[in-house]
Amino acid sequence: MELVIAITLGVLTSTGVYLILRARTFSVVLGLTLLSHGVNLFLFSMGRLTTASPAVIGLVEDYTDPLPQALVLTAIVISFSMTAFVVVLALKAAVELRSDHVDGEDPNEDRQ
Amino acid sequence: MNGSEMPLLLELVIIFFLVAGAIVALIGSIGLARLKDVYMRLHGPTKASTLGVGCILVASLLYFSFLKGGLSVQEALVTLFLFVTAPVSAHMMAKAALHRKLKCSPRTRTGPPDQ
Amino acid sequence: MDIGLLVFLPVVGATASLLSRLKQPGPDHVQNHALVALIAPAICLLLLLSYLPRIQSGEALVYSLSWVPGIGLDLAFRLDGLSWLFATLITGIGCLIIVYARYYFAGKDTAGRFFVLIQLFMTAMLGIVLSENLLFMLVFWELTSLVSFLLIGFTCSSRDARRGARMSLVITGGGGLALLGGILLLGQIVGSYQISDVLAATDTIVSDDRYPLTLSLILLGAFTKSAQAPFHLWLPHAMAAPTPVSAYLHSATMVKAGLFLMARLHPAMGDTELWFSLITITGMITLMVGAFVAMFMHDIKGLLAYSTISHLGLITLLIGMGSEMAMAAALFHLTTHALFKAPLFMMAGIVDQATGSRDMRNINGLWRTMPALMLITVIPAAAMAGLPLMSGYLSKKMLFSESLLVTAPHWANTLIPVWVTIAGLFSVAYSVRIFHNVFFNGKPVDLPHWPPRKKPVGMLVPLFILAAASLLVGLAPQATYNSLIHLAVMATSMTQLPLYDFSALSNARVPAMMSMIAMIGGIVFYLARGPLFAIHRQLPEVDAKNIFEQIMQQCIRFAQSLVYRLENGSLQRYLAFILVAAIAPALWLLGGYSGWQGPSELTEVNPIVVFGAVILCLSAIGVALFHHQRLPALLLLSVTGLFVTLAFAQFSAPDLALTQLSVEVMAVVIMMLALSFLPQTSPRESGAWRVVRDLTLAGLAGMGIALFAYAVLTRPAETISGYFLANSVSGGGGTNVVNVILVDFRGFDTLGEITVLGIAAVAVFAFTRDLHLKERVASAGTAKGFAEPHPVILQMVSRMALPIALLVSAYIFLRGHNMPGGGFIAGLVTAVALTLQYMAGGLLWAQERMLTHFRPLIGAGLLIATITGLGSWLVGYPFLTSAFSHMHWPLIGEFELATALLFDLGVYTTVVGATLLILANLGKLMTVAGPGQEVG
Amino acid sequence: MNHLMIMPIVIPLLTGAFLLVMYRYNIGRQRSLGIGSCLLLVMFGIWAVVQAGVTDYTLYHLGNWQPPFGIVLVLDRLSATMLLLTALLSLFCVLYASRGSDREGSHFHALMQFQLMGINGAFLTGDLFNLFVFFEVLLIASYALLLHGGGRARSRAGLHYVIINLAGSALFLLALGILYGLTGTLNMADLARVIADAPEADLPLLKAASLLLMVVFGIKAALLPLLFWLPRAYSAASAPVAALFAIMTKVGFYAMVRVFLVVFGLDEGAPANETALAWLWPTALITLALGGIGVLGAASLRTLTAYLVIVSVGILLATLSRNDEQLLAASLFYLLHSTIMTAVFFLLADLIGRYRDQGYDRFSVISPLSHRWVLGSIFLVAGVSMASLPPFSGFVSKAWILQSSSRLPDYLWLWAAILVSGLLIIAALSRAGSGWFWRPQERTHKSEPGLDRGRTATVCVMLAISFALAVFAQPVMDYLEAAARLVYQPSGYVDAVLGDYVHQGGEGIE
Amino acid sequence: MIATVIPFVIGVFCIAVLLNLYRLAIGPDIVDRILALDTLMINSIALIVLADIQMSLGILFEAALLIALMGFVGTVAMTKYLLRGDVIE
Amino acid sequence: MNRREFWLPRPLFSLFLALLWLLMVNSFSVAHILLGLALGVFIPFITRSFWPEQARVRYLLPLLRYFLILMIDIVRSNLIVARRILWYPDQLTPGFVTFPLELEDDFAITILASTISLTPGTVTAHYDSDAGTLLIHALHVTDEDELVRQIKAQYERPLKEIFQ
Ligand code: NA
Ligand code: NA
Repeated sequence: MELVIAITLGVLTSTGVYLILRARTFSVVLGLTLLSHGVNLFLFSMGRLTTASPAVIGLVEDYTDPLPQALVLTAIVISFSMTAFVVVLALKAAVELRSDHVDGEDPNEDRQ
Repeated sequence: MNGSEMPLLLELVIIFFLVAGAIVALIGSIGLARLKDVYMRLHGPTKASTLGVGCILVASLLYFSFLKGGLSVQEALVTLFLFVTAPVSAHMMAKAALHRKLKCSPRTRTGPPDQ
Repeated sequence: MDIGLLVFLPVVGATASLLSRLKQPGPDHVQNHALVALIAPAICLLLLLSYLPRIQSGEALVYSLSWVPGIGLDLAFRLDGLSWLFATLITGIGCLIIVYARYYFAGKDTAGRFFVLIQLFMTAMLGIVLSENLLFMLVFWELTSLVSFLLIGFTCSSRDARRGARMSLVITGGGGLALLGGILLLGQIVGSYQISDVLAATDTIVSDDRYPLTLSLILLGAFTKSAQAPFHLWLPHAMAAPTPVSAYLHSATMVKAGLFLMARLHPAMGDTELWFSLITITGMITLMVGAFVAMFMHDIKGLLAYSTISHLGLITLLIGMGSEMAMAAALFHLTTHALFKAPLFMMAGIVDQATGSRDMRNINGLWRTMPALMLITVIPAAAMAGLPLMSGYLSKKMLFSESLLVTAPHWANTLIPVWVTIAGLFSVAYSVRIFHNVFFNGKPVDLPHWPPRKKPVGMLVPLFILAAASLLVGLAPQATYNSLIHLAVMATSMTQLPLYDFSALSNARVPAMMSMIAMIGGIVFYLARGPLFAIHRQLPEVDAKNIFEQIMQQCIRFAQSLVYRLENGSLQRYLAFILVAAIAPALWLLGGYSGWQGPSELTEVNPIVVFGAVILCLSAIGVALFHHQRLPALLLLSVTGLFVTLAFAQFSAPDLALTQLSVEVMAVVIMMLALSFLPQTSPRESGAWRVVRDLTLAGLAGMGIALFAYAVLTRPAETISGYFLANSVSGGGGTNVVNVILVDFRGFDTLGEITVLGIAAVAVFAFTRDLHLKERVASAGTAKGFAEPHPVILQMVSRMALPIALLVSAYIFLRGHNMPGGGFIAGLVTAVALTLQYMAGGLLWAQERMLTHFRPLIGAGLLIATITGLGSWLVGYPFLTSAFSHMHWPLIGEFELATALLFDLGVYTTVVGATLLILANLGKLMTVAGPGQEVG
Repeated sequence: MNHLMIMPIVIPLLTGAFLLVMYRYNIGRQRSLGIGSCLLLVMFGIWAVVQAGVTDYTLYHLGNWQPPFGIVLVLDRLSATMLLLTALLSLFCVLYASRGSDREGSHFHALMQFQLMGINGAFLTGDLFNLFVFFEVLLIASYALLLHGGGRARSRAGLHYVIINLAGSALFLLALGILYGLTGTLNMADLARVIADAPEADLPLLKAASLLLMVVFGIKAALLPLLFWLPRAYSAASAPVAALFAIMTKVGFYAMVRVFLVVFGLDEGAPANETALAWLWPTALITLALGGIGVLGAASLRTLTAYLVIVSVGILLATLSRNDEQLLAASLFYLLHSTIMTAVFFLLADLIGRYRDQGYDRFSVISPLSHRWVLGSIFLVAGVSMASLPPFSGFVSKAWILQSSSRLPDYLWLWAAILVSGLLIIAALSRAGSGWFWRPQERTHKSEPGLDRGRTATVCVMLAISFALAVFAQPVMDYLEAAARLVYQPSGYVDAVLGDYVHQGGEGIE
Repeated sequence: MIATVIPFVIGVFCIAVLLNLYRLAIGPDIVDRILALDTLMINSIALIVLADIQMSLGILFEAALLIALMGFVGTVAMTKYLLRGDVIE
Repeated sequence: MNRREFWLPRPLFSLFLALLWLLMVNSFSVAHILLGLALGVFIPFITRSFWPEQARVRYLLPLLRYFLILMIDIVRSNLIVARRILWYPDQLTPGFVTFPLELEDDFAITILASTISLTPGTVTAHYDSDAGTLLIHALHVTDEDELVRQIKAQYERPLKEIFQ
C-alpha cells in the first residue's frame, strides 16, 4: 500500500512540475493545482494513512493522526486563495500584455 | 460492523436497494458510453445514475437509521437535491449541445429546429 | 580635546560659509564669503602654532574618546611632529588658497560652494593627519575622496569634469576600501587600532603571516591616493577642478595623504624587504612616468599635474628606502614641494583666467603684460627645477645622496642613482619649459583674451608668500629642518635621531655631480624640444580618461550582458533553476542513501485504493498530456480533485474531503471564468530538448517525493497528536479533533489562513477594479435562441436551492465542532449557493439582492475572529484561549456554548465575503454592462 | 503572560480588518488609521526591544496551550530587533505613501497592515507551520502591494513573483511534511530536541528537509539561483512598497537563522545544519558577486537598488553560513543598515523620478531635473551611506563584519567579495549621481513643481537613522551581540520554550 | 451479509466510473466530457456513501451532499461557459 | 406589504425549513426546535429577494400527490429505458419534439420541464419563453403527437391545477 501511495504522490508531483514549466499561464495554473494536490496529499500522508478511524472522539476506537489533517486543511485554503489570486492575475496580465505567455510576450510574434 | 443484529428483512431490503442502485447506475454509465449521439447520451446518466445513486442513498438511509436509531433523513436530502438538480444539469447540457450544433445520430426522426 | 577642535573647527567654518552663502546668494559677495571662510582655518593655524613649543619638546599629544569600542573605533587624536608638520601645511596653505580663491572666484556664483567644500576638505585632511585611531583616520580618508570628487566635478557642466571626478572617486574610493581591509587586518594583528599600539608592535606585525597582505592592502590605499603609477591616471584628470582646488588638494595636501600614511606606519611596518621593494619600485616608476609625460604636456595644469606625480613618486621612493636620512629627505622634499607647487598652480590659474587658455603653445611672452607674476614665478619654477640656492635643489641633492647609500638589494645600488638622475634631468626640462614657454618664447598665438585681463594685485599675495617661504627654506635649510621637519622625521622612526647635516650635503661631491648632469641635461633637452616633440607626436596618443571610461563601459556592458543572460525574464528558466536548486543538493546528499525502507511492515494492498490511485494518476497525467486543450484539461483536473477528495474520505479525513471538494469547485469555476477570456488552446511551443529537460526535472521531483513518502510511511510514527486526542473534549469542548485543532489548539493558524483568503480577495478586487476587457464588447450580444443569458429553468431551481443551501450551511457550521464540518466549509457552501445566483440570474440581478457588500464582510469576519481571541484577555488568558460551557436551561435542555463557535463564525463570514468578492469581481470583468465600477 | 507580545500581530490585523469594514473611508481617514497603527507598532517595537533586553525569552502561549502542542510566540532580542526595524520602516513607507502613492490603487493601507501582520508574525512565531502561515500572509499581501497601482510592468513582474513563490510554498509544505513525518512535531524548540536525538538512519532525510527549507527561504531571501524574480519585481513596485520590501528578503534570512541555527543546530557534536550551511557559503558568495555586477549593469536606480538588495542578501547569507556568533552579530547590524538604506534608495528613486521631466529613474535618459541641489545632496549622503563609507552605519557594519570574519577560515573570499562589491557600488552610484545632478539641464517648460516636503523629510529622517546608527553604534552592537549569543545557545531556547515538557521526557501534560 | 455485498456494489460503481472516464477521454465533444464528469460526480456520491456504509461511520453524508451541490454548480458553470462564453454576466 | 409579509414572507416554507432542520440534526429537543424555527424565519427573510416573484403554491396536497406519481413514473420508465439501452441501443429512433405550453408560471414550467427530464426517455432541451414551447429530446419516439398528449395529460394538467 505504501508503495502505491508513494507512486501516486510522485505522479501528481511530476505532472504538476511538468506543467508549471510550460509557457502559458493557464498550464502553469493547472500545474500549480496539481502540485498542491500532490503536496497536500503528501503532508496528509505524513500522519500515516488509516481507514475508518476519523479523529472524532467517541465514534471509533482508533483515531488517525488529526494534526496533519488540520495542517492540510489550512494548506488547502491557502492554496485556494493563491490559485484564485494567480488566476485573476494571469488574466490581468494576459489582458494588459496581450499574451498569455508567462513572460507576457509571445516568443513567436514579438521578438525579431 | 454490528450489522449482524439487523433484522433479516431490513438487511434484504438494504441489499436490494444496493444492488438495484448499482445496476441502474451501471446502466446509466453504459448508456453514456454506448449511445450514438450526445443528445441520446444525455438520457442515461442524468436519470439512471440519479436513480441508481438514489437507491444507494435509500439503502444508506435505512442502514444508518437502524444503526443510530431514529430517522436519518440526511440521505433523503441528498436524494432530493439530486432529483432537483439532475434535470437542470441535463437541460443545460442539452442547450449547450444545441448551441454548439452538435450532430444528431442518423436515426434521428426530427432534428432540432434551427435557431 | 582641543586637538579635536582643530579637526572640527573647519566644519563649523563650513557651516558658517553655508549660512553666509544662503544669506547672501549671488555673485556679489565673494569677498564676504572669503572672509567668513578664512576665520576657521586661521584659528586652526594659530592653534597649531601655539602647540609648537610642546611639539618641539618631543611630546606626542594624544587624546582619546571611546566611540564604537566594539570595532575598536575611537575618537582619538594625536599631535606629534609628523602630524604637526602636515597640519600646519594644510591649514597654512589652506588660508592662502582661500585668499587666492577670493579673487579667483570673484563675480562667480559658485564661490560659496567652493568655500564650504574647501573647509570640509580641510576637516577631512586634518582628520587624517591628526587621527590616533586608524579606523577613525579612515573616516576622514574616505571623506577626502568624496570632497575631492565633488571639487573635481565642481564645474559640472563639463563632461570632462564629470568623468574625471568619477574616475578619481572610483580609484581613490577603491583604494580606500583596500585600505580598510589593510587597516582591519593590521588591527587584528595588533589587537588595537591606536597608532601608539601599532607603532609599539613592530615585531608582531612583521612576523605575522598576514603581513604581506596587510602591507599590500595598505599600500594600495596609499598609492591610489598619492597617485602612484599605475593609479596616477586620475590625477591629471582631476585638473578639471578649479585651479585653487588643484593647487590645494591635488598638489599640496590630499595627494600627500598616502605619503603621510606610509611615513606614519613606517616604524611599524617598514624595514622589510617587501616594504622596500614594493614602495621603491612603485616610486621609481611613478617618478619616471610623471617626469617623462610632464615634458610633453602642453597644458600648464597638465604639466604641473604630471610633475606632481613625478614628485610624489620621488618622495615615495625616498620613503621606500627606509633609512632615517631618506625619511628626512622625503619629508623635507614633501614640504618644499608643497611650497613651490602650490604657487605654480596659482600662477597657472591666473594665466588661465587672464588669457582664457592653458595651452603653452599659444601662451607666450607674458612677461610683458604680467611682469610681477613672472618675477614671483621665478622662485617656485627654479625650486622645481632644483636650481642651486633653491629648496628643491637641496631636496634633490638629498635624494641623490640617499640613492647612493642604498646597498641592498644589489640591483638597487646602481639603478637608483642613474634612474633618479635621469628623472632629475626631465624635471629640469619641464621646469624650464613651463617658465620659458609661458613668459617668453615669442608672441602669443590666438589667445581668447588678448591683451590679457588684468588680475587684482591681491591675487598675487598668496603666491608671493609661498614663493618667499620656498625661498626661505632654500636659504636656511638647516633652521627649517631643525625647527619643523626633524620632529616629524623622528616621529616616523620612533627614535631619537641626529639632525640632518646640510653642510655635509653641500660638501658631497657625487650628488653635486648628479645634480649638474641633471641640470645640464635638462637644459639641453629643453633646447632640443622641437624634434623631441615631433618624435613624441608620432607616439600613439593615449587618453587615460578615455581608457578608463572605456574600461568602465566595458565592465558595464559585461555586467549588463551577464545579467541579461541570467536574468532574462523567462519564468520557465527561473522555475527550472528553483527545481534544480531543490533537487540537486538533495540528490547529492541522498545519492547513496540506503535507508529508504523503514522498519515498519508494509500494509496490505486495498484494491479500491489502488483503483482510486490509478485513476488519480491517469487523470493527472491526462491533464499534463492534454493541457493544450484547456477546457478538457480543466475537466480532467476536476476528476483529479474529485479523487483527491475521495482519498481524503477513504483515509479518515472527512473534514478534508469536504473542504477539498468545495474548494475544488470554486477553483474550477474561477478558472472557467478566467478561461473565457484566455485563448482556448495553448500552442505547442516547447522544443524537444525543453520537453526532455522538463520531463527529467518533473521525473526527478516526483521520484523524490515518492521516495520521501515511502521512507516516512514505512517508519513508525511518534507524534504529539496524542495530546490533541486526549484534550479535545476536556480542553477544547469538541469531539471533532481536527476542528478543535483548527479553532482552538492551532486557532492562530486558522486566523492567518482566513487572513490570507481575505487579502487574496481584496487584492483581486484592488487590481481588477480598473481593468477593462474592452474587446469583449464586440463579441457580446444578447443572443437569444439556445444561448440565452439566464435560462429560466436554471434560475428557478437556483433560487429555490438558496434557502436550503443556507440551512445546510448552518447545519454544517454548527455541528463542525463535534462532527465533520465547520465554518470554513459552511462558508463555502453559502458562497457556492450565492455563486449559483450569479450564474443563473446574472451579476446585476444578484448584486442588487445581496444584503451587504463583501469587503466589509471580510473585515467583519476577521474582526469577529480576532475580537473573540482578544476576549480571553478579559479573564486573564492569552489570545485565542477558548472557553466553553454546557448550559442547562429549563425547557431547552443542555446545550454547549463555545467561544470557538464565535471564532468559527468569523471564519465563516470571511470565507463568504472573500469567495464572493473574488467571483463577483471576476464576473464583473466579463460583463459588458456591469454595474458601475465597484462590485463588492 | 504579557499580552503586549501579541500586539505587533493583532494591531495591524485589527486595523486592516477595520479598514475593510469601513471600506468607504476616504483616503484621509485611511491614512490616519494606517499611520496610527504604524506608530503603535513602533511603540510596541520599542517595548519589545526593552523587554527582550530584560528577559532573554518572553513566551506567549496562544490559546493557553502548552508548547509544543499549542502555538507559541517567542520574543528574544533577535525578534525584537526585527519587530522594531519593521515598525520603523513601515512607518516611513506609510508616511511616504500617504503623500499620494496610496491613491494609485485600492486598499493600500489595509493591505499594508496585513503585510505588517504577516511580517511580524513570521518574526515572532516559534512554530514552523505557523511560520508557513505567516509567510503566506506576508506573501499574499506583498503580491497585492506589488500590483498596487497597476500597469504592465507590475503585472508581468507580479506574475513571476507570485508563481515562483507559489512553487516555494509547495516546497515549504513538502519540507514541513518530511519534518513532521519523521519527528511528529512542529514546534521549533521541540523539533530541535527531536532532531538532535534523531536516529542515524533518519539524519540524511532530515538534512534533505533542511536543504529544501534552504531553497524555500532562499527564494524569499533571494539567494542564487533563486533570486531572478527580484530585480524586476522590486523595480516594478511602487516606491513605498519596494521600500517596505526591503525587509522581505530579511525575513528569509531571519527564518534561516532560526531554522538552521536553532532547529537544526541543537546537537553540538554533529549538527544537522552542516550540509545546508556548506551549500550556503559558496552560493551566497556568488550571490554577492552577481549583485555587485548587477549594480554596475543596472539601467535605472530602482533596478540598481534591487541589486543592492541582492548584494546585502549575499553578505548576510555568507556571514550566516560561517556559523559564528560574533559574525552573526555583525551581520545583524548590517541587516539594520542595509534594510534602511535600500528602502531609502527605493524612495529616493521615486522622489528624484518625480522631478525629472522624462525617463523617471532611468540612467540613459538625459532630462531636466528640478530641485537639483536638494535632491543631489540627499543622493550624495545616501550614496555615501550605501557605499558603506563613513560616517554612516554601513561603515561600522562592514568594518565589524570584516573584523569578525577574519578569525575564520576562508575569510579572504568574503573580504574580496565585500570590498569589490563596495567598489562596484561606488562606481555605479557615482555614475548615476554625476549623470543626473551634474549634467547641464535646460528646462523647457515654465514652472518647476514645488518640492514635496513630506516625502523629502521622510527620506531625510531615514538617512538620519542610518547616521544615528553609526554614532550610537556601540549600544546597538552590544544588544545584537547578546542577540547572537542567544541564537547560539539553542539549548537555552529549547529549555525556555518547552519548559517542563523537556524534563518530563517529552510526555504530554494533561 | 451487507458486508459481503458492499464490495461487489463498489466494484460495479468502479466499472461505472471507468465507463465515465472512457467517455470523458474520448469526447468527442466537450459537452460529452462535461456530461461524463457530471455522471462521474454522481457515481462518486454512491462511492462515498458505500464507503460510509462499509465503515459504518455515518460521517460522510456531508461529503455526499457537497458532491451533489458542487457537481451541479460545476456542470452549470461549464455549460454556461459553453453557451455564453461567460459564466457570470 | 404588511408587517407579517415583511418579517415572515413565507410561513409554510419557514415551517418546512424548520422541519428539515430537525430531520437533519436528527434531534427533536426543544433547543433544536427553537433553533430550527429561528432559522426557518431568518433564512427566508434574508433570501426573500432571491425568491421567485410570482410562484404561489395553491394546493399543497395535490402537489405532494404529483410528486408521488412522479416517483413511480421515474422508476417505471427507468426500467424501460434500461432495457432499450442494454438490449437494442442500435434500434433507437431519437427525435426532437416541440411541446406547446399551457402553463404560464415560470415556477410551474420549471417543474414540468424537470418532470419531463426526470422521466427517462425525454429531456427538456430548451424553453422558448416567447413562443411558449418546450423543446424535448426523446430517446425513442414513434409518434411525436402522442408524446405531447401524454405529457399534457399526465403532468401539465395537474400542475396547472396546483398553480392556478
Ligand atoms: Na608657450
Ligand atoms: Na467548527
